[in-house]
Amino acid sequence: MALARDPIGNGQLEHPRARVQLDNPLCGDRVIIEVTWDDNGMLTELAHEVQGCALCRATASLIGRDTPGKQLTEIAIAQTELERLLKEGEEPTHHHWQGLSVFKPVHGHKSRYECVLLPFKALTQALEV
Amino acid sequence: MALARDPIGNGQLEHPRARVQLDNPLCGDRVIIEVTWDDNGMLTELAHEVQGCALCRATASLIGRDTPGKQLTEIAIAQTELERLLKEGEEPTHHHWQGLSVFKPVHGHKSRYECVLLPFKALTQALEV
Amino acid sequence: MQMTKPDAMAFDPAEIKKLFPIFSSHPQLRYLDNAATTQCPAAVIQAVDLHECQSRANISRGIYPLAEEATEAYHQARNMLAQYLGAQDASEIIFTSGTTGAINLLANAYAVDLKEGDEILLSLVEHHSNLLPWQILSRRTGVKLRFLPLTADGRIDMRSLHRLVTERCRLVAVTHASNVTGAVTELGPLIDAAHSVDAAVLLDGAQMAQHGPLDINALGVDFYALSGHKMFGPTGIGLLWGRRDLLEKLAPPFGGGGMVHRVTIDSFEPAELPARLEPGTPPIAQAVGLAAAAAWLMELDLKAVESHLYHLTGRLLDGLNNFPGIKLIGPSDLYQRLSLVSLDLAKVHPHDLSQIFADRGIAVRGGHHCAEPLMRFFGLMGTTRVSLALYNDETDIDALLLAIEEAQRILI
Amino acid sequence: MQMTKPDAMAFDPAEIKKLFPIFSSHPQLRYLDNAATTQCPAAVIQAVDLHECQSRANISRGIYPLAEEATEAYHQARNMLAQYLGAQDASEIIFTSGTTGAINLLANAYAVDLKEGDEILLSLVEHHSNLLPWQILSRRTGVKLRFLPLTADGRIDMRSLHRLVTERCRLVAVTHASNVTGAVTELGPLIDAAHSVDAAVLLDGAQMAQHGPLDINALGVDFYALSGHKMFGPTGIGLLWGRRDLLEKLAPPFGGGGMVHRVTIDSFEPAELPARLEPGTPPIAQAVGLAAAAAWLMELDLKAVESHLYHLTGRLLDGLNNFPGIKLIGPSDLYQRLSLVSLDLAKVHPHDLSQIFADRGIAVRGGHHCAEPLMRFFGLMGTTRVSLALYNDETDIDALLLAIEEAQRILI
Ligand SMILES: Cc1ncc(COP(=O)(O)O)c(C=O)c1O
Ligand SMILES: Cc1ncc(COP(=O)(O)O)c(C=O)c1O
Repeated sequence: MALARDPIGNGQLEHPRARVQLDNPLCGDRVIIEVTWDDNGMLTELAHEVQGCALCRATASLIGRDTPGKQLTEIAIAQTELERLLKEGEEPTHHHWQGLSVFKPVHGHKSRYECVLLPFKALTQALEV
Repeated sequence: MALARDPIGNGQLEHPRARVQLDNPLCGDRVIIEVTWDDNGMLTELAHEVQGCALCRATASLIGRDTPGKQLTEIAIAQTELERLLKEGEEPTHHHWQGLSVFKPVHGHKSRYECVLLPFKALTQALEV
Repeated sequence: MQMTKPDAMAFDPAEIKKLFPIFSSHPQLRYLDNAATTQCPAAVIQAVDLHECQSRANISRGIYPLAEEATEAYHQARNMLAQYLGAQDASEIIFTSGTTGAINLLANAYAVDLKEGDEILLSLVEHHSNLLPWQILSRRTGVKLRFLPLTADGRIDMRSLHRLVTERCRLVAVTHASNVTGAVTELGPLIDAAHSVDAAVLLDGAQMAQHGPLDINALGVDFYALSGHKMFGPTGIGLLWGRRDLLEKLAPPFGGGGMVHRVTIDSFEPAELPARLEPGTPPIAQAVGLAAAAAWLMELDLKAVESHLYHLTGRLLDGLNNFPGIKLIGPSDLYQRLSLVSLDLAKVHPHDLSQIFADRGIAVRGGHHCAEPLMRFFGLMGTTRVSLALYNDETDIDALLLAIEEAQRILI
Repeated sequence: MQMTKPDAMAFDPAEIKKLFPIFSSHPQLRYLDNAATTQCPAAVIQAVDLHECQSRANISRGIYPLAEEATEAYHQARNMLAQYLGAQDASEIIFTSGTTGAINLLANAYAVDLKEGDEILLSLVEHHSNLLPWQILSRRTGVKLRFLPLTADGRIDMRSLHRLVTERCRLVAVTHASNVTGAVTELGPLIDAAHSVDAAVLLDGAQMAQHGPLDINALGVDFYALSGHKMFGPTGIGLLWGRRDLLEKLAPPFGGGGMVHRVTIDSFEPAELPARLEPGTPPIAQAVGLAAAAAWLMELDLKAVESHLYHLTGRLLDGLNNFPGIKLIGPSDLYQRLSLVSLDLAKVHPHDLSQIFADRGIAVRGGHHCAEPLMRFFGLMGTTRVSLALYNDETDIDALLLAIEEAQRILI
């Protein structure tokens, strides 16, 4: 809830290297991710705008907090970890992504998975990883 | 069965005053009725060609036997009597049409009503009564 | 077989509820999503069962007793629905897969007749099912779509009617009652305007159908669409009703078995109504189920049901009006709306609110309700919709109001 | 949950028959009209019941547990049908109202792409449901229909294949097995010829579907259509399977709720497969029932069922060959045909023969079987069709043969 209430990384970038807008067709929620990375494959800056529910805002916020400074390859891992957490209820194992476990209570609520995943999908789509 | 086996009135007229072809969409059966009447409203000549089941052939045969010489108004009555016989099982009351009661066993077999009625429908359509 | 009707005072939702197996399986369920799907009484489930166990066969072409029984059952189902709609002529009832299927059938049939420049008039309140088929038609034929605007409280605004119903208008297709605002459409002026230019009127009756039998001729419309699953019947079935003279003019847009007089490899000669518009094996058992639902509804004391629903809706509206930050969507007059209420709770996403409800056993729906143009009109992402049916009671309303209180504590 | 499979010798139609409630209601019934509709096992009827009693809700948009359950049930039904067809990707399964619905869906989707002069290749054996939708398409777009001829015994004649599959051919749409001749279509050359000019291949699987799971990729076709009610499932449901890349190219021909990403009053952006081709509330409970039918079929020892049906079909053919004046329609080789036999009894109208059967509790079908061009090919008004399913036994065949003897006595 705290993540959702005080969004981290909300806003826009001046010169994003990539920008992706993604919609959740089921509820009409919308996420815009703007992101920049350097030539060593490190995510340097990220901003998001979310029209969505608390879960969606919380993921965006977590992304805003935890992804800058990470390698793009690690971010791809995060999405896999998150999907496994939601679908199988398995805690994240990668040390960078322990924070994802805040979403554990969503496991079993199938209709909400997409809410949590949407910002991550937008991000990995932007990064093309 | 006898009516169906030895069709009465099968064939074509040389100068029909009206000709109607009618199909039963359910089974593809086809009836052609050719008919002539005089200015006093009496049916003078009738011929039929039937591609159809025994019931259909039987009605055509009965028509071939019983309608020549009758007034057109009486023929309209016959169709009503026949429909009532099939649907309600009520014996024909009009003295000209006692012969229709051969179709009594069809009462209750809804899918066959159309087989019996088809030649009559073609006839009344030809006579426009 | 007419049951003795209980009088209005004696109407007891608890007794009604017992007729619905879902509430035996889920005794704690507070089902307030009846605009999406109503639940199914045992009488309907059993009618389908019985048909499948005792009378199952394909229809129309078999002459053995079982096929005659099945044909007769399908035929009687059509008669029952004709009675429910108040249609004199049962062959005006075309069974479809649902409201969406019915509207697509009509749109595709119309596509043959309409020309570029012809117009179809819709409204901004329409469900996607009464919008997208016309968009597709428009793309195909060049027909122009026009839209009736809405009043601030979400009713169709009739003031621009005479500007929008032009000489080129061929069809006015609007909802009988909205699945978001609950507003019941004012038909008189609409029908008069349409008929004055020889345009036909289609009503989307998806939401209205569950409220009891209609008098379709008194309504004065030309086409009517509804879904079984929204009137206590099975999924997979619905119908299009149309005035015979209009239906007869439609070229069958879909083809298949059972709808023809004669077929060659080049062309076919369609059969009479209703067969010509029902290609293929129809949803036979579902038609039997829908007829059972219609029969079940007609046995009820619908006056009592209506006052029960007004009472609950009033209690709900009163309760909601007590909350700060809640915006109600739709007409404020209780008697201009169905027993469904959409609300927007400031700063709370409809999904988060719905989740709080769900955690408390309350089933409501949050989102755009397949009416995105309407959401845009209200400047909302979505709403939370509470929709009632005859088995709901005061405790459902009170539990919902309590949950909103909790939601405001948790979420804001 | 895999049942222990009885071995081929132990296959017992009497035991199977007990699973079908219709035979408890009608113990004397000899049901030999399985090509029109198969009967429904209790497992299927109960699966639909259970869904309606325990999990009924609209799908995809609700977030309360009941809606999640219903969504999951629908989703699992799709998975089960994917498994039945051998499709790796369940979103290639588009639920429709039946085979007819599936073919009309495809024809209307194709209508957007095809141009005058393009060609569609059918055959003379097709059911009206795989003919009329293409005639309507042809009228709409100017696409030309061509027809594969038949061999004297009613199989599709492949000798003119290379003449008929031209560069302009966009689709070859033929039946997987005929509902009149029982002939199973030889696919190899057909698919090779079609693919050599980049034409897609649609199989009408209405008759084949009841004979057990398929390996759709091994078949090598591009689209497949089937009906629930002909594979022991409910009415009101069927499906169109298509290869993902082809389905993705189809513009949704029908519109409605649940199939879009975004909607404005002017246009919509369709959602992903399968939703984009399933507008409106789908036949949810019927999909659950169809999945139960597929699961039930997959539990059977289908090798044993097959030899049982070959045995009965052989007995039937042998018996019929003993009668003077009976002409059998279809391939003489038992292994090129399904367990259905059409016959023409000289001087006897199929309806009269069917009536004699009906009077003796035997259900068969007489008529043109919605295949008028085929009837014209054979120069017949209609045939009498005997179609078997796994619950039939030798006594059914023998009773039928006896009835023919009586018919010849009575009718000729
Ligand atoms: C070969 C064939 N194709 C198509 C159909 C149409 O199936 P349905 O009526 O279930 O849509 C049938 C059965 O009627 C059939 O036998
Ligand atoms: C007003 C309205 N129209 C049309 C529909 C579509 O009905 P169905 O999905 O049953 O085809 C619905 C419900 O979803 C509705 O509420």
